[in-house]
Amino acid sequence: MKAPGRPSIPASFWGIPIPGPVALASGTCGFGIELAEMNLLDDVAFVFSKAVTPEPRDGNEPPRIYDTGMGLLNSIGLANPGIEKVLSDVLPRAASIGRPLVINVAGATVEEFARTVSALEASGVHAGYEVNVSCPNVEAGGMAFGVDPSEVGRVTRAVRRETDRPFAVKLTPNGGDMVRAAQEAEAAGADAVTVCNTFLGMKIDWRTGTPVFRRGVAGYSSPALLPLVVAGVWQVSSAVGIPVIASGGVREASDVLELLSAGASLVQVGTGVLRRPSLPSEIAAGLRELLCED
Amino acid sequence: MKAPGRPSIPASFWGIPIPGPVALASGTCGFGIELAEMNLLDDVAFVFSKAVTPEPRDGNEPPRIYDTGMGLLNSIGLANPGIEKVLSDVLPRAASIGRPLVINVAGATVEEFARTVSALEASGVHAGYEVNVSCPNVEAGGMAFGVDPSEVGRVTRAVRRETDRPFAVKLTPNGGDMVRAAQEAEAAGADAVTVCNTFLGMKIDWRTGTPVFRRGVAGYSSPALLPLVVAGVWQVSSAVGIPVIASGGVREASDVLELLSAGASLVQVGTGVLRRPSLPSEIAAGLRELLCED
Amino acid sequence: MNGGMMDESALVMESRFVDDGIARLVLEAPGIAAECRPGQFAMLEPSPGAFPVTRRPLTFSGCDRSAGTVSFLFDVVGKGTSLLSEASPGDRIRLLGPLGRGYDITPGRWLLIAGGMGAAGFPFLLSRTGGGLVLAGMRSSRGIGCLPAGSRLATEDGSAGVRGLVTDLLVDIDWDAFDSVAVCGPAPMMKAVVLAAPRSAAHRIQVSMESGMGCGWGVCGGCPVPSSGGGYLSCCRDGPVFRADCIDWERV
Amino acid sequence: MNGGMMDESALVMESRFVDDGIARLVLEAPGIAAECRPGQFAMLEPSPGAFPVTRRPLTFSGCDRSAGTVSFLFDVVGKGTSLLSEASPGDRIRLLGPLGRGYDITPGRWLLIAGGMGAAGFPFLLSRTGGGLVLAGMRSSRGIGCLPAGSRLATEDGSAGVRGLVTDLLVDIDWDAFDSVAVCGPAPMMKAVVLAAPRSAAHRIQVSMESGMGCGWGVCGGCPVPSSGGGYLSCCRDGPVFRADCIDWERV
Ligand SMILES: Cc1cc2nc3c(=O)[nH]c(=O)nc-3n(C[C@H](O)[C@H](O)[C@H](O)COP(=O)(O)OP(=O)(O)OC[C@H]3O[C@@H](n4cnc5c(N)ncnc54)[C@H](O)[C@@H]3O)c2cc1C
Ligand SMILES: Cc1cc2nc3c(=O)[nH]c(=O)nc-3n(C[C@H](O)[C@H](O)[C@H](O)COP(=O)(O)OP(=O)(O)OC[C@H]3O[C@@H](n4cnc5c(N)ncnc54)[C@H](O)[C@@H]3O)c2cc1C
Ligand SMILES: Cc1cc2nc3c(=O)[nH]c(=O)nc-3n(C[C@H](O)[C@H](O)[C@H](O)COP(=O)(O)O)c2cc1C
Ligand SMILES: Cc1cc2nc3c(=O)[nH]c(=O)nc-3n(C[C@H](O)[C@H](O)[C@H](O)COP(=O)(O)O)c2cc1C
Ligand code: FES
Ligand code: FES
Repeated sequence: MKAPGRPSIPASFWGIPIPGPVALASGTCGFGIELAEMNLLDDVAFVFSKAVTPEPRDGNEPPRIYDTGMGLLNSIGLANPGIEKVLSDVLPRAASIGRPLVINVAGATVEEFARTVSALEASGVHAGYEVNVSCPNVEAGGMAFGVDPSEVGRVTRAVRRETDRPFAVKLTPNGGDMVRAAQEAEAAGADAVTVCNTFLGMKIDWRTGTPVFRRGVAGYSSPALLPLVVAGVWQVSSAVGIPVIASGGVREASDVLELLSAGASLVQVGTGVLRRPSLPSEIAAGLRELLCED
Repeated sequence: MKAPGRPSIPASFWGIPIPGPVALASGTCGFGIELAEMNLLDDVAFVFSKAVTPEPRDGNEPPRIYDTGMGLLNSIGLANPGIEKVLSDVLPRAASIGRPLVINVAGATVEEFARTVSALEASGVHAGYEVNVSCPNVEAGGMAFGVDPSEVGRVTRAVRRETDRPFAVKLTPNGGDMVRAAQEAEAAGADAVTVCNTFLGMKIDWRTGTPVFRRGVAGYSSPALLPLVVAGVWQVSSAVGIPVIASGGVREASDVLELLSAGASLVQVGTGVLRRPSLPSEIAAGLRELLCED
Repeated sequence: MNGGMMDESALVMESRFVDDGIARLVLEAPGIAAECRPGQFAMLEPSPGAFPVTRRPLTFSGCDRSAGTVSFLFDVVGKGTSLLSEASPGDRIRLLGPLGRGYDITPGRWLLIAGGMGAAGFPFLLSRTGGGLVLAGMRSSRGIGCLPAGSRLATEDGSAGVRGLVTDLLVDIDWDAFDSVAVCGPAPMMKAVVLAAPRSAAHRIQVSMESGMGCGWGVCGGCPVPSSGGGYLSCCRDGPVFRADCIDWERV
Repeated sequence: MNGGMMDESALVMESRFVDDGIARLVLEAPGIAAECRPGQFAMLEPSPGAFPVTRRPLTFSGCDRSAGTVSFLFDVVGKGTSLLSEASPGDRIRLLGPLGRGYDITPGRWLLIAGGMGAAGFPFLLSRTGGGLVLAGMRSSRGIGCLPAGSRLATEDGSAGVRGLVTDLLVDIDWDAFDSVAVCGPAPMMKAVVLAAPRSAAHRIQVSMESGMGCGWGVCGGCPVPSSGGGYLSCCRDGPVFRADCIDWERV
């Protein structure tokens, strides 16, 4: 969509006016309700919700979080109340957050992705979807789809059939060819791709010889991964015509400008918001300063 | 080879007795000559040389190095004097380093890999090879092989035909399935796999909108990547019977123990040695301390 | 629950080691001091730099509303607590709070049972309950200076109080003499206490649970506590203080 | 070339800002002080922590063998130099050196030409050549306190010396009056000086080149300098000081 080059601050995304390029990443802001209560959504372009699956999921056994000091490992496992409760309890409350909401959806089969989206169509609260074919923390589904470009195409087509709302496909950096996956998503009708979900990481307690997490591997996020995400956004944005949403490693305004330079049309912040709920506003201030002095 | 679990310190590798599990990674120690002059090889198990290609290579245009503050981007581009000069000038000097030398070889075609190894067989100085199908910094060859498991198999078979010395195949984490690549390497006769080369990363100067490096992407290394390497070693060592050599993110003794726990039989240090030439000895002291107190 | 949370850039008023590896921090955070209740906690940012990437949860150990200060008492166990212990008066530390549900403070007689650093929050709790009997189990005499005066003590090495575990102190306890029981410490210790208590007391016992925390304000899903109703409760949002019978102790 | 390098844990003797954004460090490193020569450099570790991941190269600005100290003068431009400038006396900084080839110090009259912080190494050089004429080009008067006394000066903003570039000072120079010429500064400035010099002087000009450095001791291949013979020379091993006619200025 956007050629890499000097960054310009987008005024809209998917036709919706936005106050700046920063969006909240899935799984690190709930449905935006907590931040809305704190009046911290002013500088947020879009809210990407926690993943929703057809049935309620308890999520993985504890522990689910480990901060190595240099990055965060998480093994949440798509804990969520399921479509029914989301429709009856969560979305009505999210209706008042005042920012466009994108629902992140996941499933164990192509049919489950389609069913989730189809059921959520009953709500008028959200602006679109983010199709999560890249969750590293569940056995079936999740990343298994993302690493196979043709599976990405199948899921995308199935979702496209269910909705006219715009949706993004969230890619995985964990094996497989992210550029080809993005091209498949585009060909199958996606309105954007998100580059990318967390990286497969692992922490082992050498004194016992056992991994900290029950599933062994977990999803890893860190500001030190930014160069990997910049490379991914650059490669994908050079290969597709749909907008690229950057996700990963953002900590400050210059990171956002670098990702826009790499070809992103929107930039998500995740782990950084867990630590600083006011990060989007801090970044907005930083952007004003950098673009002014420049 | 080794089941993941409580780490034990290996006493030998490829049948060669070693003082500990720490080896020097390719491209960050030359041929060990500088460190030998400083008497800093005492605690080094193996020296993995800078990559050698059939013809001399000037390497990439500057800049070649960028420290983001959280990690190192390099775009060296296999700069090396070529087989002929390596045989005539370098290896005779490396003969006296007193530690087993493994020559890292690269090529643009399967034939070039075979030709390099075949030519180097003339020397008796080195103990084996590391086949670099994973260099992110050259257009032809390098990583192009590594991302395709069947190409990894082809290169491995071609090298196997040329030598009876042991060799490792060095895998890439940049797309493709590292576990399948390792299995292909094993089936084709490799004596070990190295997990893994640098990650594809990129730095863009947003003020100009242009990448710092001419080739755009570069190879990225950082201690913050350790969890990714631990996950890779764990997955690969669970899937193959040959030894796994860990490479990436090691900074201190506990990192080495974690990688041994993940199933590694040898652990390389690269970027850390650029900064601290005495790192192997510092780690050896750290290992003694940790294993004692434990 | 966390709608009223604030993110204050708190001034360090006092920072010192009170015992080997135990640090005390007093921070000026008037907004949080005005709102926080015993059993609630704050997320402290160990460094203004990039690393570590998450904050660290600490229980309020004390709160002086008129001075606008809150205090924390903590074991230095890793990178985050080590950085926090290195703060100097005059530095600033980002403080997110108050977070979670604290103790349900009802009138009557209180029994407080601590394991190790679990006693950190008791001074604040006692200031609101108007007192109570404190039982504490420690590994050694390290940290006994942090216990409220008059605490009954058991140490594993016998260096102070009786030799044994805190559960050994429970044998003399008449549970019916207390209207509320607060328990805070390592999970196995809390489990042992709850199992040692008569079934009839379970609904009067409040336990303060621990869990690794990614956010502390309810959005990351990182802090599950096994629920007696099946599935998980959220430690940071539904807790950290729970009624003992809400927890599935089998899965703790 | 770097076989004699040492990695010393150097004590910070002095650390201060000598001008806006210009820091001076004096480090006690007796081994390195005993060996280093003008034009050589050291790699300084900005922090004992994990980040940044590489050291930073700085030219020796001075060396006191009897005191066992070396000094550095540097612009604070990024993370690494900023951390170095924050060191306090009593801290320790890891110092790898001496590295590279310094100036070929032959007897006779010396002309020293600096651009900006390129003058950092001149005090040390002058102490070994027994003096010389110094020409310096600066952006403004910031940093002129770092120049050797008696330097002829050009500033871009005209705030000190003549208004203009250092090359403007060259018009009066009789190149044949000097046996050796040392040039140090940003690459475009050095290129302009070399191009302005008569061809006959080229072999008498020594230039001190800069390059990003991964190691500083010859193993990473990260510091290429375009060679007039084709291909690249290594800045840290073959340089950083080169004869001007060894460099391919077209590719600089
Ligand atoms: C609500 C709440 C209140 C608390 N209040 C107090 C208090 O008042 N005083 C006090 O001393 N402590 C308190 N704690 C505990 C305190 O938060 C931790 O000790 C602190 O976060 C450790 O951080 P660190 O960076 O120093 O250690 P880290 O480096 O993060 O880890 C310390 C140790 O814990 C291990 N570890 C860390 N995370 C995990 C995990 N997920 N699974 C397994 N092992 C892990 C590490 O391996 C290491 O051994 C509280 C915790 C909670 C949840
Ligand atoms: C042999 C030698 C001797 C030196 N001696 C001195 C001296 O005596 N005094 C002195 O002031 N300086 C000297 N320098 C320069 C000094 O090493 C650098 O200024 C320093 O390394 C910058 O580190 P930093 O972490 O502060 O900046 P960084 O954060 O690393 O970068 C500072 C700036 O440079 C840019 N940059 C960094 N690397 C690259 C790259 N590869 N390509 C493009 N841009 C890049 C960054 O974008 C940033 O704007 C010397 C350099 C060499 C090679
Ligand atoms: C605790 C946690 C939970 C997450 N949950 C989800 C999720 O449910 N769905 C999803 O697509 N991504 C999820 N992610 C990934 C983030 O949305 C984001 O893509 C990733 O963390 C990289 O961005 P960051 O570096 O800014 O955190 C989660 C990340 C974290 C840290
Ligand atoms: C400057 C530099 C040059 C490298 N050159 C090579 C090389 O020639 N061949 C190779 O297989 N790997 C090369 N690598 C990769 C390292 O051998 C190592 O696998 C990688 O850096 C990860 O380890 P580390 O985190 O300890 O640095 C290079 C790495 C760096 C930083
Ligand atoms: S710590 Fe994030 S939800 Fe509780
Ligand atoms: S800086 Fe590493 S070779 Fe010169």
